Amino acid sequence: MSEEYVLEMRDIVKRFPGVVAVKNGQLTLKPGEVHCLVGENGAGKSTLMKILSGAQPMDSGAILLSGKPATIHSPHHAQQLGISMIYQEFNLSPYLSVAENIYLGREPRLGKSPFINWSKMYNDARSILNRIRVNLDVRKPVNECSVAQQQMVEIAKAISFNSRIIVMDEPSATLTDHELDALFELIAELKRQGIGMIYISHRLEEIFAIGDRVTVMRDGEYIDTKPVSDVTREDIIRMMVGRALTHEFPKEVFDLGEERLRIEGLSRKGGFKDVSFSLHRGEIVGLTGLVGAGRTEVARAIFGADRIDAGQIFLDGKPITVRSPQDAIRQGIGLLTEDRKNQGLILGMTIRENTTLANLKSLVRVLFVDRGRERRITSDFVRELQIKTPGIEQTAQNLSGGNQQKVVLAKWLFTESKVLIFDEPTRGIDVGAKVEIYRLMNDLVRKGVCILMISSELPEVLGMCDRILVMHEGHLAGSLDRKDATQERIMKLATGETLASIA
Amino acid sequence: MPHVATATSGRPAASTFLRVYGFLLVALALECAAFEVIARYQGIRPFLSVDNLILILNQSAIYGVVSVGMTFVIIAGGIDLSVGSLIAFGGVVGALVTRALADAGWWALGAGWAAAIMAGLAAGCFSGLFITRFQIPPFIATLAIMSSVRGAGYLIVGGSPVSDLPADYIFLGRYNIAGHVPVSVIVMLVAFAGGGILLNSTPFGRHVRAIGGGAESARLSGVPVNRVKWIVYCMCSVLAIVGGLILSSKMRSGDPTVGVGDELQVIAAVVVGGTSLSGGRGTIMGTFIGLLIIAVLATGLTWIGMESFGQQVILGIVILAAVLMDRFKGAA
Amino acid sequence: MPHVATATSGRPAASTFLRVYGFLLVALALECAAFEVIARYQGIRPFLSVDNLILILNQSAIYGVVSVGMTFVIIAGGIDLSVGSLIAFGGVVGALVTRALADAGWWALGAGWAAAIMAGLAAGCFSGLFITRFQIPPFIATLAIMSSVRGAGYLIVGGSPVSDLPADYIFLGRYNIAGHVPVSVIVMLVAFAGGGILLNSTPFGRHVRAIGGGAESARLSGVPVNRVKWIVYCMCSVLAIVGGLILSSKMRSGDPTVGVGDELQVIAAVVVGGTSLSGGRGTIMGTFIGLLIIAVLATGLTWIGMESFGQQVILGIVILAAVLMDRFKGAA
Amino acid sequence: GPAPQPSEPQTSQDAQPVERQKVIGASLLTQSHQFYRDLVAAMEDEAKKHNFILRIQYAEFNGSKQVNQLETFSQQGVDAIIVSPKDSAGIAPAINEVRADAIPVFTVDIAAHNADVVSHIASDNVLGGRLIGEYLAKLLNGKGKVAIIDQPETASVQERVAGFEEALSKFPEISIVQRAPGGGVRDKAMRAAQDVLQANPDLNAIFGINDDSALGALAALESAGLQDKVFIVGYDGTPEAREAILNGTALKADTVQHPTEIGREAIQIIAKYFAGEEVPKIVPVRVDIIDKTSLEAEQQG
Ligand SMILES: Nc1ncnc2c1ncn2[C@@H]1O[C@H](COP(=O)(O)OP(=O)(O)OP(=O)(O)O)[C@@H](O)[C@H]1O
Ligand SMILES: Nc1ncnc2c1ncn2[C@@H]1O[C@H](COP(=O)(O)OP(=O)(O)OP(=O)(O)O)[C@@H](O)[C@H]1O
Ligand SMILES: [Mg+2]
Ligand SMILES: [Mg+2]
Repeated sequence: MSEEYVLEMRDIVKRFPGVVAVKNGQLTLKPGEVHCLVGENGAGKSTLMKILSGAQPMDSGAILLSGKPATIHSPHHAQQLGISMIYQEFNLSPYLSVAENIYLGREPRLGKSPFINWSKMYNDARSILNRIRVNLDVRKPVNECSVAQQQMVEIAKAISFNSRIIVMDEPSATLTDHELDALFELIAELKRQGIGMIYISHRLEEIFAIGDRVTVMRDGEYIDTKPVSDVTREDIIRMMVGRALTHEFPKEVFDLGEERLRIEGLSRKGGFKDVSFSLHRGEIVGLTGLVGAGRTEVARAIFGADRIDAGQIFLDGKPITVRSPQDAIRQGIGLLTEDRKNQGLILGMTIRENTTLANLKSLVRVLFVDRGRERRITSDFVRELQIKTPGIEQTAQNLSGGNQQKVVLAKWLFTESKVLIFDEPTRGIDVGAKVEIYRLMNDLVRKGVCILMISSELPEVLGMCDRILVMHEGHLAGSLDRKDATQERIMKLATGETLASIA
Repeated sequence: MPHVATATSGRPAASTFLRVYGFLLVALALECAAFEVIARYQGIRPFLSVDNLILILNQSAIYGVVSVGMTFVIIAGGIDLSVGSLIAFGGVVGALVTRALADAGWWALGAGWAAAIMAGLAAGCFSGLFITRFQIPPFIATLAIMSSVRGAGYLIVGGSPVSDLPADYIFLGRYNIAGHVPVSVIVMLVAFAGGGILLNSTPFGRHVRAIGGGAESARLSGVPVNRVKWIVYCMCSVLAIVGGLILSSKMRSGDPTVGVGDELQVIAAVVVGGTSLSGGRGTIMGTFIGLLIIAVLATGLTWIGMESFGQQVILGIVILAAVLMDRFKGAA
Repeated sequence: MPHVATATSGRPAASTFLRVYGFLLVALALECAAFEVIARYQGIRPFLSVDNLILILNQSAIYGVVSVGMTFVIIAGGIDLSVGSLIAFGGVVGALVTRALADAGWWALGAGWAAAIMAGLAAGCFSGLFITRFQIPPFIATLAIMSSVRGAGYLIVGGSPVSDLPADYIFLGRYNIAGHVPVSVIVMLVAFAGGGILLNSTPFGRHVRAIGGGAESARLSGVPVNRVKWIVYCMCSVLAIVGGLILSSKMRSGDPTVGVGDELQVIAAVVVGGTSLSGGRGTIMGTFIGLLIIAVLATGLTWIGMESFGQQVILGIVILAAVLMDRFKGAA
Repeated sequence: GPAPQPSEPQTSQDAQPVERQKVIGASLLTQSHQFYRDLVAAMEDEAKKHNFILRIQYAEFNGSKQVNQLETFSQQGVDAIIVSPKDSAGIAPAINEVRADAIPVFTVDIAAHNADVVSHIASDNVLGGRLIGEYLAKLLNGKGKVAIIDQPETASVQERVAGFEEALSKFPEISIVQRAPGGGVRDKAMRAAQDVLQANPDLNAIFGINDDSALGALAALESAGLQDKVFIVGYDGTPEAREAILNGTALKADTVQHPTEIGREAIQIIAKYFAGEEVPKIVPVRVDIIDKTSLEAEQQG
């Protein structure tokens, strides 16, 4: 009957204590098809895929592989059945090398001996990386790789299985255009080989670039499946959010106030050199560049998370020294980090505790934390940011990726900083919520906060920033005003051309 | 794991209390009932009595005081193996100083306590220094301190216990207030109450849990990670010293050989009480119940005449059983 | 931390060897030099000699065998506190069974070994069961096993050592091959070589590291996490039993009181050797050097006549110093 | 017996014509008991008189550490070894190996089984246990309930307890109701005694197998306010225990060994051995009972 499908998931239900993550999951996949799965944060996409990969058991429903019912016991079993998965959160072993990670659990052996065939492993790994056009030392330990490199290792690992079905849960979230191109070429090639792919992304333009069909989920419910050629971006957004979005970038322009933050000659060995810029009241400044250009490092240095070797930071015209994040926060500087799992959240703590962590001081009444006020404030944030959760006492661990990001955001909003540095603030956030975040940024700017936004998503940078700084290999390649900035110009600066040459 | 969430979030309401600690309380009750039944069957004195309760509390005072500090250390993601040695060291220093100033009456006692606490602070500072500044894992840093402090305790007294202490010296360990309530029990209860409030209601407590849950995230949220760790180890060391003062007061002697292996007993009490060894989660109340589970076991087994070898076997089994029961909480 | 990288990924080349282990080797050399100088100053026999090297290897054989297993456990992100008790238990079981079958000559010895190893497997299975199936933290699961096994060891012999063993019984502990090389040293070197190959060159070794680096990631990559953990704990328990057999053979007696606190010594050797207590990183070679650092210390301090309290202080300081030196590796 | 010729393993390297000082290595049970501290002090005094060098190590109740210490002494080429074994049987192979290198071995306080020991210098623990048992029986007028604060994992303690039980077995109206483990250290002994007292309100006496156990029990009695109802007898006669006995506390009597004599005797025997004299296999040292009367007499005298 359904011979044409390599995979059918029918009526999948998955409950967690307090939440029904998937109420009615439906998905079909044809060989050689790229099936996009979209939906708001917490819609149940990752959960549905984790069920497919055997990482989590389902409560009810049916999975058919090539028309035959299958029960998937474990990730290992899923791999044997020809399903491989790139998880939203990385699943790499930090102290193993790239090659060891790719072949973890199925190391090639020397003949029938119990020993690993190292040369085969390294060669195979190298050829897989070549196939996805990644130039990476296969002996390098993964914890020394950049985030983007780690993402590429995940991809290499997934395709090395020669699976019939490959699931990619937001693979593009940590990639810049260069890697993304390589990924898309790879996907095209896999298509030609008849491999079915499920592709989850919040960047809707990607759907139109590579997708064949698109399935939309909302609040754990299956909404609809359509051929990509039959829908528009607005259609998808309407299905996801339940209404139309008028402005994706609700940029408000305010009058430029006095200078808030000025950086002069900031340098850090091995990271960046001689970086100078300033931020004013009432503006959002973008900081962009290729992966590894040193944007994150600059942000960490300003925030006192890393030591600086030279340079001076001025706040409201006065020179300041920032020795630690604590110092920075006290003086009114906040940093929303790009790695929410290890640097943004305390995963075992509740939403409430995470939200107030950076500004507990303000809740203290005679030595003690005023818990009533804490609850009220957190509830307000949950409502305002539309964090999808059964309550403010939910542990951060149990939230969907996007909702976790919103909690981090709430934490920094609560600090009432003068300067906020956002490192990839909308990574993994759905379109609807993104707009909310942009609105919040507007509100902040209106109140006199100035924002430095590091982002690899050029549309976002172009859409929201008053000024755009571009970094290239550890130094500032140039600054573009909102009105002069184009995607092309930014890319030129980011790849090493000078401001003069593009003017 | 919704229970965990609740367990970590401050003072739970009455019903939450039962949900969080219910299984531990059941374990404790089962244990008491078992000893009562065996005692009746053997025809010896019944096990359950007010006197016996006070005895058990009294006997757990030392471990109790120390376990409050250990709970903080473990929630902060660390461990402190030096407490057994510090128990001995505290007693030795307290006794030595008190004896040296014996003519000064109560002042001597105060000076002894102060000196011992200073020594504890010093030890805690060393732990803190190695763990924060030099990034040595707590297990190994406190293991080294355990070894050194034990040796130092012997060395300063030349191996023999410090006796000839003034009569007042027994104040902490043997004095009863209102005729019935031992000072040591009061000290323990104060430590538990103070620890509970500190952990649940102050920014410091929140910071401790944040560090245990993820030190890097905590640091980037402006938590003074190193300072908090430092304080936690100092606190634990000082409480171990207080435990040592109680013990030496009970024995009216500062003996450098006591407390060997006590660190494991204390850690067991904390973990049986539901605190996670991987940090971030745990409660002071749980530690109190865990402490009682282990104290009742020790007294009960002697009560029914079990000899030492059997006691060790049963201690192991009860630790496992209690931790296992606590696991079911999640399922219930 | 680039050094760690190399230390963890396969067999390092000669120059890498020095970079990875250089600081540990320097620490070891410094230590030997210090004892040699002191010995000369005291006018006693020189410390550095081939005979003494063999003596030190011989004296470290027991900890050495156990530390191989402990290295696996720690790299897999766990800890095993039961090894000290298992050292005693292995000796007791081996001695009991050998004595019971004493008429059978060498067969008796074999049966004793087999029985002891079976007992070790059983203990390892218990650890594995509690840690994997019931998700009890290794620290507490093995603490419980430590207590129970210690008690059980006493119980089966009624507290007194098993003596009157056949003369062959000293084979493992006191027999020399080719007149000079002790069997126990050979057993240790085989354990280290086997452990090194297993950790560096087999899929199993990769899996152990992967689990220590992140158990959930490893599981999602298809690593049979529970099975690997199970094997690791069984391995460690069995090696502890082998250590116990060597010890009881040295003493021609199965004594249930031996090995108290040895778990900490073994863990110290592993950590001094650069293995991270948070799992994922470590080497067998490092453990070997760490073991020697601690063994040379013990023998050296006895050699120069330091008494036991001072030894404890110095042990603590050396552990810290060695771990600290290893830290500099990253900076160099 | 073996040739009483001391070994000279270093003569070939030692070119000095003057007679080399003899080195004696001693591996004792523990540094933390007063008994051994007294023993060592006496050994050191006596060694000085004979111009011996004494190298002292302590096993701290660790049998395998003790074996290592013996092996290290042997490797160092000491002229004689003194040992007080943790494990009487388990030390034998090490002693025999040392003997094979022609180093004489002497045991003090605790004997080694099946080992080639030149001479054993000790007090009789069974006798000591019997004496204190008899004393206690008299104190109880032949009837009552007795508990032992025990440390069954130590061999010498097993001997004491055996002697003690043997003495009490002659009194049918005295029963031993409990043997609680106190580890021979004061904190654990106190805890054990508290439990025993609570479980046996009609207890009449406690035997602490060493003075740490007895003093721990005393602390328990005093905090329970039972010091007038229950007797304690102990073992060793440490200064603290003597003071407690003199002060009329519940601790009534102790078996005293004479560590000073044992230590002196041990060195003298070794000196004789070095001189080529015949030495006895066993050198018994007296044990006594002390109580308030005897201590007061001692103070007067
Ligand atoms: N382990 C868990 N325990 C409890 N609730 C969970 C758990 N995992 C997920 N959830 C909940 O299930 C719902 C679906 O989460 P899921 O991760 O599938 O969302 P998603 O569609 O992938 O969102 P995103 O786009 O943000 O990644 C969310 O409400 C989340 O809070
Ligand atoms: N954990 C790490 N270990 C080693 N090198 C790293 C690590 N993180 C980043 N790097 C390297 O440091 C350099 C600067 O990285 P940084 O993260 O500052 O760049 P970025 O411009 O913020 O890029 P991204 O888009 O990845 O955030 C890069 O070469 C990167 O590969
Ligand atoms: Mg998701
Ligand atoms: Mg970055």
